[in-house]
Amino acid sequence: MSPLYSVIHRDFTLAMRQKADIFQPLTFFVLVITLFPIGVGPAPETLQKIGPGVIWVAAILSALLGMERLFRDDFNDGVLEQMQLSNLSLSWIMFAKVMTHWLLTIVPLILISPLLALFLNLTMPMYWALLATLLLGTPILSLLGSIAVALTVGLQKGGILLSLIIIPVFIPLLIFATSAVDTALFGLNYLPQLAIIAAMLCIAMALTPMAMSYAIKVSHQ
Amino acid sequence: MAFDSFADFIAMGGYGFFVWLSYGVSFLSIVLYIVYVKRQKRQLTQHVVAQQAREARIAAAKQSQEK
Amino acid sequence: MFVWLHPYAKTERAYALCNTLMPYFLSAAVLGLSVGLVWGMLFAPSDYQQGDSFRIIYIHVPSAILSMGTYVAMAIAGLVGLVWQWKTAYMSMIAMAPVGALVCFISLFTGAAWGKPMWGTWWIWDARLTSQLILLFLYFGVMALYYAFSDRQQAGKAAAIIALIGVINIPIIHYSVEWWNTLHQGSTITKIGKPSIAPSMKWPLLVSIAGFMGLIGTLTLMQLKNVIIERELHRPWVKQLLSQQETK
Amino acid sequence: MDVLIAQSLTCVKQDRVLFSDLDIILRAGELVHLTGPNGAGKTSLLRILAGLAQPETGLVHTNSADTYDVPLLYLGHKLAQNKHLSAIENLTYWSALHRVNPSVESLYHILAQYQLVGLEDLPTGQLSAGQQRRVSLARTELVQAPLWILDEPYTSLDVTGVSFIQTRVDEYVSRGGCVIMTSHQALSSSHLVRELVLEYQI
Repeated sequence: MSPLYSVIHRDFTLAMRQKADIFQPLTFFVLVITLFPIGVGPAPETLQKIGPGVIWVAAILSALLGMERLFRDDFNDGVLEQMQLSNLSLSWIMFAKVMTHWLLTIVPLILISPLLALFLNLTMPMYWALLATLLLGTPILSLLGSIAVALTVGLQKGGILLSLIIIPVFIPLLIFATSAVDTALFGLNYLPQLAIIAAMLCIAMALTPMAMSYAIKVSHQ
Repeated sequence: MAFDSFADFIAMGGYGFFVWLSYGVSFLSIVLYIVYVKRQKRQLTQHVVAQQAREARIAAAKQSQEK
Repeated sequence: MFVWLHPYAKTERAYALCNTLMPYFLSAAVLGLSVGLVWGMLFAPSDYQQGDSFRIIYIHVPSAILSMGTYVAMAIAGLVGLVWQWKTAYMSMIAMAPVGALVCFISLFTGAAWGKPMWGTWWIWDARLTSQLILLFLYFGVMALYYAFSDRQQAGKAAAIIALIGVINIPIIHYSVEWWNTLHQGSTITKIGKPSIAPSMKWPLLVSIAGFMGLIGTLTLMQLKNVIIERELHRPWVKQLLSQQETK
Repeated sequence: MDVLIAQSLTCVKQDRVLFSDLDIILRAGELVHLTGPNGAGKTSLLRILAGLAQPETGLVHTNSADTYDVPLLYLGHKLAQNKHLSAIENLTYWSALHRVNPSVESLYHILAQYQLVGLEDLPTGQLSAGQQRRVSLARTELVQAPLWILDEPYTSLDVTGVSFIQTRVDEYVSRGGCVIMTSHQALSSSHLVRELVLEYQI
């Protein structure tokens, strides 16, 4: 069995045995979005205007919520130590773990997004734009967020600290993603925004695995 | 000199409140920060002095025991 | 190349260096700020559009520019710490963080106080103010992470990583916020201090920027001395130094 | 043959110097017992030797000959097994990380040696502390390593368990392996035990 495959296989098995870890962020995501029509009123135009922003903010929050446990169990029971000592590069293991986590916790959010688009009265072109930004943008959330997770994994009060240190970094992503959806509302070309998000994704993919493995080593000091 | 009188200078062409508020708050926050740093330093010093006093007491207690 | 710096990786030497450098920074701060601010407040002509309210520029712009500059300097210190494993680099990094946050706060406050007469409201999601606010959060993040660790060496490394991520993001944040701002508000709002500035206004500004640099240097050195003492509390030289100061 | 050379190690934790200028050379066929009071830095030293932690100063050099799978095997306080996965799953995963692929039959066989018959496919969370420790120690059978670093391997093992592990260690040392371990009990080994004492420093 190839080592990386076994990392992915193990995380899938574990997730299947603890389904709450998948469903809790998902439920949270839907709940937060349900709060907005109740909070700001059900006028369709208002909802359409705030819709993209609301969905993206909720996605960021629930991604952070789900990510907090990404390395915690492995840290506490010592599996991370053994990963560090294995003859596999720690960056690759981390990258595989984060991508598996993305598949398991974020992809369900993307799958449920048609429903939310309906809730928030998004038009069809807006929905396609939203889908594209979510597909390209949420891996960035996972990759960057996991650096912060790796740094705070050894701390008792990691949860809020994690959000505090990483949310400011997500702001450019939020700007480009929501503006792509807004542009789609007017039937304009939103490829530039998507291209920028894709560029950010490429940079994140290139740099974060290294930073993650260094962060894990710092946490293990 | 851009102002004719001291009152003019204070009034800042009608914007006096905002200008002096900015300058005042900036100055105040810098001063407060310096006070904070000085206090931090004093606390550290007191910590060290207390520690040394403690060590001296332990040494004295040991000596009187030996006698 | 950096061999001559190596002795300062020792904390005692670094502390002595702080004391040596302090007077220079302090005099730069006092001289620069008093000349720059008096010049700006008293002698610079008033703006034909904004009247005398533009005089806030002499604190707002230096603090805005230098709060970003301080963040970059902080990240460089963090990088030096990560690469060469210097304790003192982490110490100077974390000494810069509260000073940078303070300067960032000043720029935000003066921005708001300038905005009130200009825009009629204290807060507006202007591009510069927004990115300044995000910068303040980045500072808070670095400090929060640093002080969450009980082992200072670990804390330094972790905070350095976050500072580096932040510094890579600062330009992205800056330009994306600027773009976002034009997208949502068009050009209805005049950006403060943006168009070319008359030399009679510019020179005092440059002098007060230099003064602010001195001020930031002074405050950082003061904080750094405390950070060094706190880290090395158990070392004999610190004990001796502090008990001497106490008896004085 | 030197398996591991450590030069002038200094470790500082929470601004307390645990040890300074420590030189250690571990040779093949040697059993080293690391002792010292609580808080002397035994675990920190083992983690530094394993390469999990960086010393304040000093260097650790491991001699990784090509005939081995890994330069060293480290079993720490933490058992490194997920409690939702079975012993077999945990060991398979761990082996894959170290690029060895034992067959499932061989894993059953090894676990039987460690008196874990019938517990192989239960989630390890349902096993007792001693049984979990045995699963963790069964890793020593899976990879070829010139050095074992064992941190309190006897914790929560019963008497038979302790003597079984001791025979395993003895066999390994006779085959030319090197073991450095901590334990609160004296080691009753057929080999000469080198004692390495860490003093508690204030």
